[in-house]
Amino acid sequence: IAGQAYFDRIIAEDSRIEPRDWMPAAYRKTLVRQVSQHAHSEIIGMQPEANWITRAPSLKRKAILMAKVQDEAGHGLYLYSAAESLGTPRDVLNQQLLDGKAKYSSIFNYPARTWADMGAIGWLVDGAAIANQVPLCRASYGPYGRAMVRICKEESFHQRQGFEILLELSNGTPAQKQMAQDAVNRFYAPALMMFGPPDADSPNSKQSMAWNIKRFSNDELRQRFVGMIAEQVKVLGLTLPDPELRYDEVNGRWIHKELDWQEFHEVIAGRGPCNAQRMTRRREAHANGTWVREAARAYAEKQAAKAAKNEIGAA
Amino acid sequence: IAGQAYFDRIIAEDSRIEPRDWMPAAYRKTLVRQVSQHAHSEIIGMQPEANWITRAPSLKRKAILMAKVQDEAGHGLYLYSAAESLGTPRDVLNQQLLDGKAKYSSIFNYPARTWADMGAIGWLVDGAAIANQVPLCRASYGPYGRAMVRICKEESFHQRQGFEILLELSNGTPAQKQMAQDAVNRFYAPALMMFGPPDADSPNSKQSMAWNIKRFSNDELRQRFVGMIAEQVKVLGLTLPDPELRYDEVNGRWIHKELDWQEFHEVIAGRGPCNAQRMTRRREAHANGTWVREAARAYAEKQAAKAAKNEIGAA
Amino acid sequence: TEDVAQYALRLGDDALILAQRLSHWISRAPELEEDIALGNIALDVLGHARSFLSYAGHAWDKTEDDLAYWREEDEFRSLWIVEQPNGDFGFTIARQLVVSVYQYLLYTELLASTDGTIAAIAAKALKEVDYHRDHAVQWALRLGDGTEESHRRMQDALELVWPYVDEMFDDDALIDAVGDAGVRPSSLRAAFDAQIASVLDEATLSVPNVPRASGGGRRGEHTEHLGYILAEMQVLARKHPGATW
Amino acid sequence: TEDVAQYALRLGDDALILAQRLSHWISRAPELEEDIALGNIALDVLGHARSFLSYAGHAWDKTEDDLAYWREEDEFRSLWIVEQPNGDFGFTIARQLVVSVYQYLLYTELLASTDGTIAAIAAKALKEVDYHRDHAVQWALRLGDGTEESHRRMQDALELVWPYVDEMFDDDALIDAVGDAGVRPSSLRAAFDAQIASVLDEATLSVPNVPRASGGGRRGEHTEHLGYILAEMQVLARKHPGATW
Repeated sequence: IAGQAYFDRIIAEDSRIEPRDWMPAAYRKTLVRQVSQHAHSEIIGMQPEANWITRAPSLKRKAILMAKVQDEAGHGLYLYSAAESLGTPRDVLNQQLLDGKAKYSSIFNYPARTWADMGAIGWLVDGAAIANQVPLCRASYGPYGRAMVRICKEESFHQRQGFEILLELSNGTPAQKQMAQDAVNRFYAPALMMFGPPDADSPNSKQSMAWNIKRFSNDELRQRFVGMIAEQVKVLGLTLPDPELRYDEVNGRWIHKELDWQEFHEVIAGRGPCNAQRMTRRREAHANGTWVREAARAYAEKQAAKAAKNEIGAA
Repeated sequence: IAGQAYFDRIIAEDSRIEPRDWMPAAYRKTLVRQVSQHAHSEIIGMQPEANWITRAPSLKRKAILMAKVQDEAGHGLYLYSAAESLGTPRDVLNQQLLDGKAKYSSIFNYPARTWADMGAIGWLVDGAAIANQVPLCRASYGPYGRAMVRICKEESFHQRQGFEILLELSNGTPAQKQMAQDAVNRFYAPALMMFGPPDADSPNSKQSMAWNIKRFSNDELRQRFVGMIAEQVKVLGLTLPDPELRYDEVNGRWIHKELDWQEFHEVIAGRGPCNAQRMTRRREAHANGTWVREAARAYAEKQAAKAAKNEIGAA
Repeated sequence: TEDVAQYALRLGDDALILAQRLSHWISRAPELEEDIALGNIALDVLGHARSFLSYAGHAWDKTEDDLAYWREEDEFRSLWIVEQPNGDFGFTIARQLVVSVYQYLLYTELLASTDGTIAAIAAKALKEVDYHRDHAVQWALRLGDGTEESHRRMQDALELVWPYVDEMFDDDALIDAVGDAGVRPSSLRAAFDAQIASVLDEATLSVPNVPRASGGGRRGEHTEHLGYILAEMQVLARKHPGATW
Repeated sequence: TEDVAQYALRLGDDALILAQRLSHWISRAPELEEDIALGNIALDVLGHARSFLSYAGHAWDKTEDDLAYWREEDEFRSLWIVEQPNGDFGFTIARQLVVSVYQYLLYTELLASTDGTIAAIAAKALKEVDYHRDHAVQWALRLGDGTEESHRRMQDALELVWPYVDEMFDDDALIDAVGDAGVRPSSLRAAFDAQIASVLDEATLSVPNVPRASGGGRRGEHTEHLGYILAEMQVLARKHPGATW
C-alpha cells in the first residue's frame, strides 16, 4: 500500500511519517510553515538576549547567556534541517523571513529592557515554549519530533537558568528585586499569549490535531503553564501581575485575567514595540554577510574544480 | 616690473603676495605644503576631541566642546581655501592626506584618554598652536595670513576654555585633580615638540624666514610658550612634569628638560599611538561618504541641465 | 506646574537624545561642510535641550545636569525616533527630515503657549529648526533625485524611519492636562503629512507604507537602544558624584 | 606571587576584552553557522579570561568579577589589538587569525610554565585555541581566495590589523620578573611570522608592510576604544555595588 492509505494508517497508529514517505500536500505545507516559523523564532529570539551579553553583570552570567543564545542558533539549525527535509531549502525559508512573508513568535517583538528580562524570558518565555514543545516531541513528522526532543532538553535547562536569575535578583537588593518584579510584570501576559488565541478563535488547530502534529489545544496548554508558574512564583518570592488568578476547584481549572488580544493582534500585524527593529537587524546582518557568503561559495567552487582537475590528471 | 623683481620687492617691504601675483615655484610649493598640512591638522585634530563629545560630564561642557570641534572643521575650510588659492584643489589635497602622502601635526596621534585631556589639549596644544600661529598672521602670503587672523582669534578662545576645564578639575575632587595633573603630564612634552626640532636640526626654517612666512625660529617660539605655561600652571595649582624647568636669568632663557626627539621621529614616521587609528577613521568617513558626494554632484548637474534647458526654452 | 514641567521634560529629552545621536557625526561626515552643518544642528538641538530641561528642573529643584546625567532609562520621556541609531547618512537625513518638520510645526504652535517660558524657548528654537528643516529637505532632494544608489538608499532609509513617525503624534493624559500651555500632537499631523508628501514628491521618493512601532517613550518605555546611549552619555559624570566640571 | 598574578592579569585581560568584542557578533554574523562559531569562540575565550582573572585575583583577594567590573581603564593590561572595533567580518577574521596564532604559540609554551596553575589553564585553553586558529585560517583562505571583493576586503583588513601586531611581542620588566613561569613574547615572533606567511600565501594575500602603533596596553595605556568597551561592560554591575547576580 502507498499514498494516502499508508499515510492514514501511520497517523491512525500514531507512528511517524518520514521524509521519503508520501504525505498530503496540505500536511507538508502546514509542517513547512510551522517548522520554519519555529526556526525563525529561534533566530529572531536571539536578539533580545544578545542585547544583554556585553552588559551582563557577572562573568558567569555572561558565559551562561552567551551559551544560551548560541543554543538558540543551534535550534534554528536543527529546525531548518527538519523543514528542508520537507523539500524547501533554507535560503528560501530565510528569504521568506527577510521579506516579511514568514512569521515568528510574537513574543520576540517585546524589548529586553533590563537584565531581569533575561530571567523573565528564561522562566516565562522558555517555560511557555517548553509547554508548547514537549507534546511536539511526539509530532507525527519524524524529523520535527526528533529535533524537538533535543531542543526541549536544552530549553528546560534555559528555563532553569532564567528561574535562577530571577531568584538571585529577588533575594538581592531592593532595586534588584524590583527589577525582577517589573520584568515578570511585563512578560506575564505576553507569555500567556504565546499559546495562541483561545480555542474558540483557533480554527486551524483541529486539523493539526487530527494529523498528530498538535496534541493539546491552546487553552489546555495555557492552563498547564499557568498552573506551573503560579506555583513557581511563590518560590521566587515574586507575584504574578494578575489579581484574578486562582484555581477553580469545581471546574478543575485556572482562572486568569482576560488577556489583551487586541495587543496580540497588533503585534502580529507588525505594530509591536520591536517588530521593525528585529527585522532591520536581521536584514542588516544578512546584507552585511552577502560578500562573505559569496566568497565562501566561490572558494568552494574553486576547490571543487581543482579536485576535479586532479582526478582527471590522475586518471 | 613683474616676476621675481616684484616678488622680491614685496618681500623686502614686508608686504603681501596675493594669489594672482607671480611667485617662485618653490615659494608656492612650500606654502601649499604648509597650508595644507595645517588644514589636515585641523581635520585630524577633530578626532581626539570628538572622542569625548558624547561623554562630556555636563551639558555646558558638551556644548562648548561641540562648538570647538566644529570650529576646527571651519578652520580646515579656511585653510583649504587658502591652499586652493595657490592652485591645488581641495580634493587633491584631501587625497594626499588619505594616501598618507601629506602630514598633519603629530600631536594628534596622541590619544585623548580622559576628560582632562580636553583641558590639556585646549591649554597646551591650542596654546602651542597659537604661539606658532600668531606670527603667521603676518605671513607674506595674503590669504594665509588672513585665515590665520581669524583662526587665532578662535584658538585663543579655545585655549581659555581648556584652561578653565583644568582649573575646574584642579579645584575639584582629588580624583578630578589627579586626572588634570595626569593629562598635563602626558601632553607637556608633546606640546613642546609641536614647535619642531631644535633650530640646529631644522634646515628648512631659514628659507621660510627669508620669505616672511616664518617669523621666529622653532626654539624662539618654544621659549615663548614655555615661559607662558610656566606662569599659568601656577594659577592652575598643577605642576609641569619637568623638574629641570627654570628661568636662566643670565642668558635670559628658559631651561627645560631634554625632549625625547626619538619619540618625535617615531610618531612622525607613523609609529605613534594613534596614527593608524586616525587615518582609518578619516578613510572610513571618506569612503562612507562617497555615495553622498556622488549624489550631490549628480543632483547639481541635473539642476544645472534643467536651468540651461529653461533658458534655451525662454530664449 | 508639575504638568508643564513634565511637558518641558519631554521636549527636552527629545532634543537631548537627538543631539547625542547627531553629535556622533562630527568628524565622520561625508564632507567637511557636513561635519560643520551636522555639528551646528547638534549644537542647536543641545541648546534647546538645555533650555527645556533647565525649565523643567525648576519644578523639582534640579539642574539640567541632574536631569541629563542622573535619571535612569525609564525616567526619560523621549520619543523612539530620536533613539534610533544613526545608520548611514541617508538614515540620519530621513530622521532629521521627520523630526525637524515635526519640531518646526510644534514650536510654531508653541509660540502661542500660555506658558511664557515655553513660548520663549520655542521662539528661539524655531529660527534654528527652520534651518535644520531646510538642511534636511535639501539633502532629501539631493539623495532622492541624485544617483540610483542614493535614491535607493534614501527610500530604504525612509522605510526604516517610518515605523517611528506615528508615536510623535500620539496624544495622552498629560497633553490634556497642560492644555494651552502645550500643543496637541495629533493636531500637527495633517500639516506634517502635507509638508513631507511635498518634499518626497519633489525628491522622487514615496511616503512609506509600513506598520508603526507601538511606541511608549512618553511613558518611559524605550527601545533597546536608549540603555546604550545613556551608559555612554552618563559614564563619566556618574563616576564622580557631586563633582562640578 | 605578585609578578605571576600580574602576568595572569595580562592574559586574562586580553581574553576578556576579546570575548567582549567577539560576542557582539552573536545574532549579527554572515550566516547562522557563524553565529554559532563566533559565539563558541567568544565563549571559550571568556572561559580563559575567567580562569586567568580568578587566578590573578587570588593574590589580591579579589574575584574575577571584582577585576572585570571594578577596575578603571588604566588598570587594564590588555593588548591594543583586542580593543580594536570589530569592523566587517574580514577585519574580525584578520584579528582572529593574528590573535589565535599568537595564543596558540603562547599557550603551547606555557605548558612548560613553572607555575602549575598557569600551565593547567594553558593546557585547557590550548585545545580550544587550536580550533579558533583553524576557524580563522579557513576563513582567511575563503576570503583571500574567494571573490575579488572578498580578496580586497581581506587584504584591507590585514592592513588595518597589522599596526597592532608588534605590541604582542614586546618584552618588558615583568617578563624578566616572571621568568620561566611565563613566556618571553619576543621568542614567539619567528614561529608566528612563519605560520602567518604560510597561511597568507595560500590565501593569495600578502603580509602588510605598515608602521606599528606604539602600544602600551601592558602599562595600562590604552587606545581610545577601551573606555567605550568598559562603559558598556561595567554599566549594570556598577549601578548595583555589592549586589550578587
